Amino acid sequence: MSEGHDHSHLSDTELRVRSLESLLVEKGIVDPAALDTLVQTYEEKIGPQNGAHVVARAWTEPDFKDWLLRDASAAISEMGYHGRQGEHMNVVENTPQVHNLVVCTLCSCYPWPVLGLPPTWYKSAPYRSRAVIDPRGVLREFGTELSSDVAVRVWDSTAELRYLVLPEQPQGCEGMNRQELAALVTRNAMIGVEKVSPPSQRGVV
Amino acid sequence: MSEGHDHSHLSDTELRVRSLESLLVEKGIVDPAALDTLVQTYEEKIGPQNGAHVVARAWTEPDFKDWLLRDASAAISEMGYHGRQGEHMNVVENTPQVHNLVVCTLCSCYPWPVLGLPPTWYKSAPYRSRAVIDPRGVLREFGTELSSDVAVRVWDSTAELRYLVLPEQPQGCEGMNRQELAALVTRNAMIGVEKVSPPSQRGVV
Amino acid sequence: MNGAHDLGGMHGFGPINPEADEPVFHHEWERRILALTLASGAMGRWNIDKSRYARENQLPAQYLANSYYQTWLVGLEKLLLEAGLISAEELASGQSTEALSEDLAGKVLKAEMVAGALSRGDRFRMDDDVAAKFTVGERVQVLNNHPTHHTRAPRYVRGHCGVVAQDHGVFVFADANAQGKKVPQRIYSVCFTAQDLWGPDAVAKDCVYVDLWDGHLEAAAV
Amino acid sequence: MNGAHDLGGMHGFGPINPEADEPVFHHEWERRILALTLASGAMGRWNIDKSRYARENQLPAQYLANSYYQTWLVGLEKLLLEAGLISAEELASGQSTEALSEDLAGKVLKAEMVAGALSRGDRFRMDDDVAAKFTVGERVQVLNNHPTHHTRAPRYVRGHCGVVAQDHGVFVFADANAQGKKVPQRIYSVCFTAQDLWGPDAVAKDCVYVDLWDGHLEAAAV
Repeated sequence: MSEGHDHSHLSDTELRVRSLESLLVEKGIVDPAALDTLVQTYEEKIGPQNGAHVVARAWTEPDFKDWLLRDASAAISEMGYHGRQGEHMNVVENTPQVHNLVVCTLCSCYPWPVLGLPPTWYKSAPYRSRAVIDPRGVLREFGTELSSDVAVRVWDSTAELRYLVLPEQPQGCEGMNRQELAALVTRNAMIGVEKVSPPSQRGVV
Repeated sequence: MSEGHDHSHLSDTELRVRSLESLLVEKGIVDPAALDTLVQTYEEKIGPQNGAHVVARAWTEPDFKDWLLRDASAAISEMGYHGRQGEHMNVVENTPQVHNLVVCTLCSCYPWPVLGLPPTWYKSAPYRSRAVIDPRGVLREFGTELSSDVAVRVWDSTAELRYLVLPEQPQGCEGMNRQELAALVTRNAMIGVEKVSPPSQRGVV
Repeated sequence: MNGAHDLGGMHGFGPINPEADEPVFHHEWERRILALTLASGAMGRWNIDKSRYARENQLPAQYLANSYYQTWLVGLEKLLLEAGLISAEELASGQSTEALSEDLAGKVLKAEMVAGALSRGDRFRMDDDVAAKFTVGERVQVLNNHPTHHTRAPRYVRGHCGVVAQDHGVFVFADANAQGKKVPQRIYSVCFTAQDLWGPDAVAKDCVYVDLWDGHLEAAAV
Repeated sequence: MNGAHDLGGMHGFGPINPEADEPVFHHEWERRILALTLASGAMGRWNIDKSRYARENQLPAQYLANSYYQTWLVGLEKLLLEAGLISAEELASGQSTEALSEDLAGKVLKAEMVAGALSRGDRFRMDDDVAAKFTVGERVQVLNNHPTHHTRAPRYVRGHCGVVAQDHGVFVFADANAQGKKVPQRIYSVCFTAQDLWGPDAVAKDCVYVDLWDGHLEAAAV
């Protein structure tokens, strides 16, 4: 379905959304200012940088990491990230033996407070269908090759628990502070489709 | 997808088929006269009247019925109905205790020599999806109510065996000849979505 | 329902093709439908499972042809109609013919309430004391049910056996919640081996964890 | 493949809506694509299972949006290209750039051969002596495999147990035939109870019979 960017050629979908918005505003069901605030919140404030801070703290504070793995909701909430679509959090840890991957096969559940809104591919039929039956093929498509002695654990978010992958800290991070470490952590690594690249490889990958 | 009947507004599909036909004719892969003969065969010669004759004969000749249920391919072939998409036939008999229903969930397998080409609904997703999980709901949609002491047997044509339902002969057929009986037998009854109506109800139903 | 949304294990959708440097939204209308959906939810006339059912209960060809936010649009229109917040005539014309009741007008999400509402979120955990039917380490089997209503037990695990990896405590049961009934049940994280789900060609050490409710499970026979 | 064609047990497609007094064809192009498909088959470059795979191996949204004969068109174009009978350029232009080999020209189905070819049909039964792995009355289980290639074991019976109702003898194994390999195997009609397939809400006395090959089955554990 093509979407016209030119307002003189609005797609059916654009017209339906405009018409619905004007109806809901006219009826007073929604407040236009609230709509703008909602959009701004997810476009500017809530995104994967939140999750990256959680990961960097876990990498640098063993007690926090223990808490995070034991009671993710409380530990993450303490950092100020909580609420809608992240009310009940679970953190799963990658190790040299275990690689975790998160999917929602039935819709597109995703931990909004720590990762923001999901990317299109996460919500797409190819990812949702393949992640559970062919996780290693999916990982290869993201350039992630696992050795055969690593076990893959796929987490299908079928309930109101939301999953965040705690990636392995890469080599070569000695002496980096939490802020610098957080800058290494990608959204894709926290979904589990990639690993965190060592700082030396940044810009190359 | 709308199909233009007016040649000045050919649909994409029509254009693709025309282009393919002209290519295959030009290359000599197909013979135009053979195409016309194929269409004519399935439009005029091979249809459910064939199956109806098989059913009417089974109703009137007990030995033929035995043969039909034991070796359907041979018995049907003997009546001159055989070949493409009916090479290996099975006939399943409706009784007061058992009602049979035929479907092909994976594509649209259908016994062409005895029933002709399948109707659109038989090839449709609603029928193919529901016949195996909700056969009684499907039957109700065709106006066929079964009492709870009747068992439903659904036959999913997953291999190269093709199924024909031998419907129950209705009441009130005393004194009718094979030709008259055949006229009672509908395509839908031989798929198993309907029963054969008594002659007194014809034109009413 | 065994709908087109139940995608786990399907083949044929092709490569994932992630977009580099993807923006949060691709079109202005996507911003609007996200915001309209979140804001309309403040009316309190539906819950998350009703929303999911409204989105998944489409003709399969349509569901698969829609983009994600197109399905949100379909879902929101349905929810508003079913809740009686708008009429079919209003939806068709885009013009209001009836004012909102005072009661509902008091629930409207205002801009200054957004931050609080989002950071509060919803609460799916329930305080009811529901005894655990299964214990961690126990082998369970997913019931082979095929309800036509909303369910959060995907088809690819039905009838399969797994091991309870974690007991998450008591939550509202999604399958009933979609029908407006608040039923407290425990959620368990159940671990299935990839070979049990997909056959001997799967990698022996790989697993899939699925969160399932009491209502989806029974003790495994073996 | 676990494709959109594997429809058994899906929900959400709506009513069947049979058409009263339906004609054999609704459009002239439907007549043409039927005839083109049957006639092109005479080249002997594919078999029925390759045809089925060519049709079912589409993007699911496309498969479900297509009408039946649109899917035949998609399938025929693919088969002709894969067999090298036409080139992509020829398909795009509709113009021949290379003549047919003499060998193939000798196989063309002529009008006077149609009646004979149709009434002869194909032969899927094989003369090989393959010992029966299962006997009538035996309880069997459908292997829980999920191949990405063509298979005639629908998803809704995989992993389920049934009883062998009939041994149909030796046929070409469809799953291998789609890959160009002629493997003789027995076909059994396997009877599954509706309750085993769909759960306790199904009617106890109802059954579904599915024709399955040796390669789809193993002896049931219990």
